[in-house]
Amino acid sequence: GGGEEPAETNGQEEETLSGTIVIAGSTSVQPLSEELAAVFMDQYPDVTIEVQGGGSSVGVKSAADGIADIGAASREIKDSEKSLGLDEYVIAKDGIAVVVNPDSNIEDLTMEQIQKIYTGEITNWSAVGGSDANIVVVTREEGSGTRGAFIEITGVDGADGDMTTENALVQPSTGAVKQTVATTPDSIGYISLGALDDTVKGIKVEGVDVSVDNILDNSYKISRPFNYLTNGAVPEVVQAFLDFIFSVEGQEIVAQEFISVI
Amino acid sequence: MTNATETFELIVPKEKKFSKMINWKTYFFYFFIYLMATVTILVLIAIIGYILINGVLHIDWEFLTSEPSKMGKEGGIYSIIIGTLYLTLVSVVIAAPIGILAAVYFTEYAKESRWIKMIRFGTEILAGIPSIIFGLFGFTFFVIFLGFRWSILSGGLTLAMMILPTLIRATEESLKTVPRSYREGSLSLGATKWQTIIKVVLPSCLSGILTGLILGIGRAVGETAAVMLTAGSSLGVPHALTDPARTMSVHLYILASEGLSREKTFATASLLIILVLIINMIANMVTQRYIKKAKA
Amino acid sequence: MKAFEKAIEKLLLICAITATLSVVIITLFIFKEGVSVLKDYGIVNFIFGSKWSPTNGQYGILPLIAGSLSVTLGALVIGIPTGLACAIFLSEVAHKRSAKVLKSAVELLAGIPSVVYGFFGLAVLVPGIRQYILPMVQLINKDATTSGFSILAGAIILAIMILPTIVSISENAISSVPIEYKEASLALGANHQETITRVIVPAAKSGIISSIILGMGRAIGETMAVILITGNMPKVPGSALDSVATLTGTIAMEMGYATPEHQKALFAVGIVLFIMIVLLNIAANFTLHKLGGQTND
Amino acid sequence: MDTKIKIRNLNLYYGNFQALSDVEMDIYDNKITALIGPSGCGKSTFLRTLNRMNDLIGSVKIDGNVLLDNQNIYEKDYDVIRLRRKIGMVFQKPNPFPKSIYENIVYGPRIHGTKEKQKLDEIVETTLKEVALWDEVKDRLKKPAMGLSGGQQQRLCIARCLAVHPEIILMDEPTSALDPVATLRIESLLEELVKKYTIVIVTHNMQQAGRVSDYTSFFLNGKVLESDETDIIFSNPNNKKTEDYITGRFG
Amino acid sequence: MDTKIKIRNLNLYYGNFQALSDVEMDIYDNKITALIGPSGCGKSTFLRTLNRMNDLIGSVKIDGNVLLDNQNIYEKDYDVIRLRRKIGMVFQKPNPFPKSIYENIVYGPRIHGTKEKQKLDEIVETTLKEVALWDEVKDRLKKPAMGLSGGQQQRLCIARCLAVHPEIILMDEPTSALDPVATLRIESLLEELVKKYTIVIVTHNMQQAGRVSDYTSFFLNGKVLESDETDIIFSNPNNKKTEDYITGRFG
Ligand SMILES: Nc1ncnc2c1ncn2[C@@H]1O[C@H](COP(=O)(O)OP(=O)(O)OP(=O)(O)O)[C@@H](O)[C@H]1O
Ligand SMILES: Nc1ncnc2c1ncn2[C@@H]1O[C@H](COP(=O)(O)OP(=O)(O)OP(=O)(O)O)[C@@H](O)[C@H]1O
Ligand SMILES: [Mg+2]
Ligand SMILES: [Mg+2]
Repeated sequence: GGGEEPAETNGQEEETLSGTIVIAGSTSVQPLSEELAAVFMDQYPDVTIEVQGGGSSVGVKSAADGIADIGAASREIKDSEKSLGLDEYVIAKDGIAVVVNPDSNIEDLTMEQIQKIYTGEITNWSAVGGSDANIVVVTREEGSGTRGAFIEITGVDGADGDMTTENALVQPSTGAVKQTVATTPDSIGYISLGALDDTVKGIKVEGVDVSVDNILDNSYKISRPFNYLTNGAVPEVVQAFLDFIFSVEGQEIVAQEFISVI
Repeated sequence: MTNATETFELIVPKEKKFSKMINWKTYFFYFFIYLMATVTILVLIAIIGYILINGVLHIDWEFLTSEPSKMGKEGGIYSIIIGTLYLTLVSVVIAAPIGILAAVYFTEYAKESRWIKMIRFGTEILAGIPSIIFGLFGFTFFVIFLGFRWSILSGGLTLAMMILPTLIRATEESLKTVPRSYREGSLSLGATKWQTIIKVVLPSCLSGILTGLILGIGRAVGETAAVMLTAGSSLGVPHALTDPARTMSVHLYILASEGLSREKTFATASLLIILVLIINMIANMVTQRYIKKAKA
Repeated sequence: MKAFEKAIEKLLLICAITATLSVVIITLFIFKEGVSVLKDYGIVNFIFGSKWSPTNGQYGILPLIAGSLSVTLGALVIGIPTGLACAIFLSEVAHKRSAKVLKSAVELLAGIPSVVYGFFGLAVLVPGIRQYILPMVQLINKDATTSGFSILAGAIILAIMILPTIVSISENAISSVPIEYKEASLALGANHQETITRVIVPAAKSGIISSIILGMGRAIGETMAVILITGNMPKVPGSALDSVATLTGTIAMEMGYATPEHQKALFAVGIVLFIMIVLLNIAANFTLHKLGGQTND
Repeated sequence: MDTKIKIRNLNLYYGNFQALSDVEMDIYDNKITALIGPSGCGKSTFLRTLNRMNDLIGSVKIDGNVLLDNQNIYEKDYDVIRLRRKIGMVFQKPNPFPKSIYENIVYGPRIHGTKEKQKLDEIVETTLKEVALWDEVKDRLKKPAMGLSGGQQQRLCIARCLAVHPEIILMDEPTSALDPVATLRIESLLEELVKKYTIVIVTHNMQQAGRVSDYTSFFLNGKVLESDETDIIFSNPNNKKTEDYITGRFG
Repeated sequence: MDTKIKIRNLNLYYGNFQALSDVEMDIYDNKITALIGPSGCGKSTFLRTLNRMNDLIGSVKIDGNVLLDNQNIYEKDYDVIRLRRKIGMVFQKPNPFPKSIYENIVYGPRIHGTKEKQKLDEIVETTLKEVALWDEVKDRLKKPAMGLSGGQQQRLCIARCLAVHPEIILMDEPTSALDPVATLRIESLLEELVKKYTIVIVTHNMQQAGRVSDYTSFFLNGKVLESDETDIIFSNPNNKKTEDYITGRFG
């Protein structure tokens, strides 16, 4: 990390900064939290940051219950959770790439096509210009932040709620979706932009490539927030960590794999 | 049945036919048995072979001694090995005395009353509860209700509950193999019941108990769902009972399901299998010695 | 002295009660979390509702029950004959030395963490079903399709996982059939195979059945392996090649991301699972008691 | 008087331990031969060589000849299954199968191919009558055999053995687990059976040997020390050790 | 001649089954009392009431009096541990602990508080000499007791029992698992021991009872049919059944 210079300045100003921060929650946010924590702990050797997984709702619950200082969630906070009175910080954004099996000849889909595929209206690739083969739809589990964002933006989340077809395979993580799509012919799925690699084929949505720039300029539509949640007044050390995240340096770390919020 | 030679002649031709008929059944029977035994062995070789072939080469000193970074995508699994050891140790230290003493109670003291039947039934139920339920329970009870947070303590207590039935059962079985004559011999010399248990019964079934312990360790090492919900999945090296830890099984699950790094996944899986192999070998050795001793 | 002995006995009793106490506390806590959903949603709706869609507030776990049962049943169909054959092989057919090797090999299967099985199933079995099994099935039923994530995949992996339970307990039961029975049968001129199928196995049936019941418990309760290979599709399946979601898999998968209401529903699923296991145990005890009463005495 | 079985020069080893040395004996048709001797002298081992039950034990090595109707049963292609049909065996502890009384008796005939219900019923009735058990159990043929008393179980085991039409019956201390009354019943049954079958019986009870047997062989340390008509052995043994044993000086 | 134990009106039930009915007996100081009778008649059960070993079995119910030195051992606060020190027991199958020869013998004394090495060594030597085992094992005291032969193991068990200084020794068929030579050694050992101890012995072997015992009691179906000096019982029994049993008519 390039924390050499700030480390010295900060070190002079706040030599006394010490304590333990527990972050818990979404596993999607976990790698980023760990990265941020590593750099922060380099700067303040007396600070320990424990990063826990568990899932978004564990993040919400543990922040509310005070088990964790910071709860991490990779989805919007639900109305039912808003009542808990937690403070929300969007620390990063994550693009969601629509991916198909590498052998597929599909290059581009419209939002409407994606919606119809995921609601089960379109079940054959020939309807969207592909070969005559049944579509294998792969989605994330109920409650997943990625799924929540995806269905909302693509309109799968209709008037009657989540309309995802019953015939979708459900996989419990980004990696599992990626692996499934990579090895299953005629499949389609969606994964975090950070996880996109050449084992699967990322396609254009409405003619726009999925990339950080296209998300920043809002031409690529499918993305979701990474939230940090705190409960009431926070200890000095937690505040310092939050400040660090929203500093230029912190957001540089964010930008390595995700999308900066400033 | 009048004369031997007569019957002799009568039976021979008949029997030839039967034995032909019976032979077909018999051949099929043995064919099926051998086939299934072979299939089982092949499956075992396939699973272990597949994982070891893909993973063993990625295990090196570096991998074993460096700490993981980026969720385990890079670096080694040092802190995870430590976490696994810690958690297993804690769960065994909690469960072993309780399990062994409970088994002693069941075999040596309990009379067949309705109460004892209920307590026994409880133990059986505990053995059948799926690990995910232990996870749910550990999470709500130890982590949240008792405020132990994600920690080796929460995980260890949860795992201890999980391996308790295994320990009780194994100890009970080995206690039952202690001949009654040892107990009678001791009691007839004026020893009390407890003296008899401590000085004669337990020492002569020590290796049976040890086998049970090792089985319990195996179960603790292999558990994923319950550990993830109670000990957490933090990557740091744990220093205290109140620190969270990630075990190898949890790490493997995260690596496999997040698809972080194929190499590290296979390497971790291989290491886990090797560990289990070693545990099994120790258990076998102990049992062998036990059998030898029992025979002597 | 007497007081000391009494105190020791009390201490041991406390240890013995711990296990039961654990069950009580577990029950209490799982119920405390989950029972409100059962009450609000209605037990009948919950258990017989055919749509599991928690984000839409639909908590019907019929598809999950169907999923768990079908995978378990499949595992038993594959695992029982295989396990029993192995047990007979070990105790009656194999030479002592090879039996020892095979036995520790099977026990090794028990020691392998379930995640490893899931991982293996994901990497080998799922594609295998798609590539080799599907074409075979299509010879009979042209319309058959599968992604490979299926009941079949789950059943095979679970069958392998319950094999050690079935083999080792059945083997014990078979080996402990008194040698007198075997001798009596052979002395009557029965051959080895007849002796096994007509005398030894029937005499060991209570042990064999308890091994099956334990295996069944393990199959229903298995979580991590199943998540990775059954496709987790909460839909009542039509064939062995369909994907299903299981009770345990759904809990493990959705727990992390669930909203509070959803989380309670998952605890309620846990209650159902718990009750299923307890019923299974009671049924097991009952059957064994009945069988035991017949064979002994 | 015909010799049914001729044993010549028989040696048997359990691994390195020689359990039988140079045993020679004749077993006569339609007679009761008793084998006596102290515990561990090899009586059971010897008995089990006659129907090759020792084949079951891996470490056993046997040499010598056992001629049944002048054919060596240890010949290479000898049909062991047929041998065991011809030579029935009754064990020390009654060992009925955990099945019904009826099933216990028809087990052998079924194995050997008898299927017709009527025939099986007939076999059950005849054999149970032969062992004088019919009246006691005829109303509970379908009940578990384990529910019978020890003496009844032993008679059932004898009936089970008769059901496959053996020519010879081997009995290894068949009354040692029974009470006096049951013992006497079995003894009088033996007297009936010997009219049709050849019987070899191992016993610890000198008086029993004296009462029921026609011939007696005395075993010691794997050797046959003396073998003769029972009256002679008991009244006028050749060997001092036989006398000591019979008079209870040891054993 | 003193009476060491007086048994009066003793009844014992295993659950609903009455195993002993109205047993009355006197056991005399420094004499050997033999208990004989057919299998299952209650000899072992009776023997085990004398040191309250039956307490271990849950379903047992006992009434009646067993007076040891005129004190009822079934009294409420009677100290069972002391009772069992006073009344040693030797079992049918030799049952040394899976420990060394030395450890086997010092087990009792240690339990009862003797700690000094020197004293323990002394006990080992005296008791082993008493059972005539010292010369055979003095060089291998630290070796496992399981390595001894059956007869040696049985003598070790007797030594182990002597090491806690009992007054009475109960023996339940102590030679039935032994070969003739070992049996004779134990029998001659009994003759030595009876000079210092009171001995009660169960045996199946009539001749053994005749040879070693001073008094004999004949059990049948849980009752004492006859009890008298051994010579009288053997030469001139009162009861027809006793005679039948002794002459081997049954059992
Ligand atoms: N399977 C075996 N392996 C090794 N040795 C054996 C085996 N069976 C018996 N022996 C030994 O062979 C000898 C003869 O045993 P056997 O059972 O024939 O004696 P027995 O005369 O029938 O005695 P008992 O009257 O106690 O039944 C004994 O020394 C015994 O220990
Ligand atoms: N624990 C028990 N529970 C129930 N019944 C028992 C128990 N122990 C013995 N019996 C019964 O009590 C009766 C007397 O048994 P006991 O062992 O005293 O006979 P024994 O004379 O010693 O016979 P043996 O000569 O065979 O040793 C028998 O009918 C036996 O079945
Ligand atoms: Mg024998
Ligand atoms: Mg007895």
